[in-house]
Amino acid sequence: MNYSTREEGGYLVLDLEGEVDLSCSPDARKQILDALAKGKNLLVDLSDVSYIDSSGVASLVEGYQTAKKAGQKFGLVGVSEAAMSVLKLARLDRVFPIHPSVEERIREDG
Amino acid sequence: MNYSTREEGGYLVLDLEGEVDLSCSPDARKQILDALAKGKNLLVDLSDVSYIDSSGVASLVEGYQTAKKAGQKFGLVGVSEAAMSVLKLARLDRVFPIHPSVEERIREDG
Amino acid sequence: MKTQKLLELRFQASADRLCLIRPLVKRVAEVVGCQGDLADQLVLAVNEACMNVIQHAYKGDETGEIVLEILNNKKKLLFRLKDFAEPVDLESVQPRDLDDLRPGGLGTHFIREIMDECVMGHLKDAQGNYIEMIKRIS
Amino acid sequence: MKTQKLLELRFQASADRLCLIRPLVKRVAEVVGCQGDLADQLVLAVNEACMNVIQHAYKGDETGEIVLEILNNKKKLLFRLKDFAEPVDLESVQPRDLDDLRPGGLGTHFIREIMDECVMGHLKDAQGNYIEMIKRIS
Ligand SMILES: Nc1ncnc2c1ncn2[C@@H]1O[C@H](COP(=O)(O)OP(=O)(O)O)[C@@H](O)[C@H]1O
Ligand SMILES: Nc1ncnc2c1ncn2[C@@H]1O[C@H](COP(=O)(O)OP(=O)(O)O)[C@@H](O)[C@H]1O
Repeated sequence: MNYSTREEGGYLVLDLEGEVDLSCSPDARKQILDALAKGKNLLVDLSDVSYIDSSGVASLVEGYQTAKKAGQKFGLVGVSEAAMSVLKLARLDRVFPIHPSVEERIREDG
Repeated sequence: MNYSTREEGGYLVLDLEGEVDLSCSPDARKQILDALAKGKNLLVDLSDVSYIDSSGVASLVEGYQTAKKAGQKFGLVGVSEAAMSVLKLARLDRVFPIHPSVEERIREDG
Repeated sequence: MKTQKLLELRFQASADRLCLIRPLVKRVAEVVGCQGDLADQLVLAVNEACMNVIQHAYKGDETGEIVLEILNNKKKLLFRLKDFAEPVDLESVQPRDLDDLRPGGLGTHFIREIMDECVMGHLKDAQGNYIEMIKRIS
Repeated sequence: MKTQKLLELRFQASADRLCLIRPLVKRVAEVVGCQGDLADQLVLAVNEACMNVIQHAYKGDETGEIVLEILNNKKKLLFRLKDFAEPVDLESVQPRDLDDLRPGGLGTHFIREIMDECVMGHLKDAQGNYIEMIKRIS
């Protein structure tokens, strides 16, 4: 897994790339929780995620819940097919706010 | 491995597709030798070959030598990168007549 | 067609082995006729079972050994995972209620959703546990 | 980094197992830093060594078992292939002269071209043979 971050329209966007599995999900979790601890609104871009397992999904759930409690915005954008089919298996595709792109999310925020 | 044949400009063209390894190279060999036994001029199209091992290469060598003895034409066309790098390792890239396509081979035959 | 063992893999209970095993499981799935999404799901299920052994059976002890046997016949594909850790409490292996949103508790759910049969037990001839996961092939 | 065993594979000496093993070898190669063409070459070399065991050590007896161990450290990647066939005449394992064009005789040439070191021998603790192939990682 590789990751990078960028700022866009009031969000910190965390780009995850490659395979998000048990060997690197603690890393992904740290990136997510660190960003939220800094008070950022966070979008996680999953467009280049070729594989994600339950430990990666757990990091996203933790991010979602942490943001909710703190009153920060959180969401997923550009979810790849591979990631989406795992989210669907977990019935999380209707729990997370999911948008095709950062732009769409910002547009919907209004 | 899958294969199919077609006739083009006086040649029988044998299209090999996928992985040509020990589990199917006897099949490839049979197709090649059968075509030559029928007196055909033969081109083997390797554009969709994703992998070829020494047993697959051996079938090509046997075809080349059989054709030569019988005075029939033989050659490779559209050799994929994967196949070409194996032919190079075997120093066969300068032994086999190789052309980018059936059309080019026919043009060069004149 | 009789049941045959396609292959057996042995590796340490370490998360960095998982990425090596996934492409093999995917190819096995494809070769026996599970294409596309189904092949990916089988990869996920086997991966989750390995993760559970790493995290719960061996509790993070990376010196533990995992054995993955893959068998098939015309009708099914069988993944048998063995560990040599202390016998686990089989009753405790339960997915979380999906409506009770919390991080974790998804692995066993994935396995049960994806596989047609799934049995866990204790090894008979050694200390350890096994999980057998069967996918019917149509 | 000490030498570690990445994994061990066991499978029958049958040609239809080869396609299952290639994606695993490719991923191992990539993970230790061999990209693109080099990863493909390592796949070819390991495949050729397995073919030789199937064809020459076990002489087509598909009940024979092959063990592939993959080890690495910071400097090299080691593939060790073991069979339990009759001890082979090590002197006879020779590539053909490449200028003497004939079908066959390329496998050992591929292995020697691709690998940095290659040693064959007889097993000490059982009947059988091994081949160790080492690729230095830069
Ligand atoms: N192989 C195993 N050995 C021991 N306990 C297990 C094993 N697999 C699952 N469990 C138990 O079942 C629970 C649920 O597992 P799972 O659904 O995979 O979620 P998670 O691993 O995230 O907790 C685990 O928390 C653990 O207590
Ligand atoms: N694992 C092996 N066991 C026994 N003999 C072998 C083995 N590998 C290679 N050989 C011998 O070396 C020869 C050359 O092998 P190789 O270059 O792979 O070409 P081929 O397999 O096409 O003959 C073989 O014909 C065989 O006699």
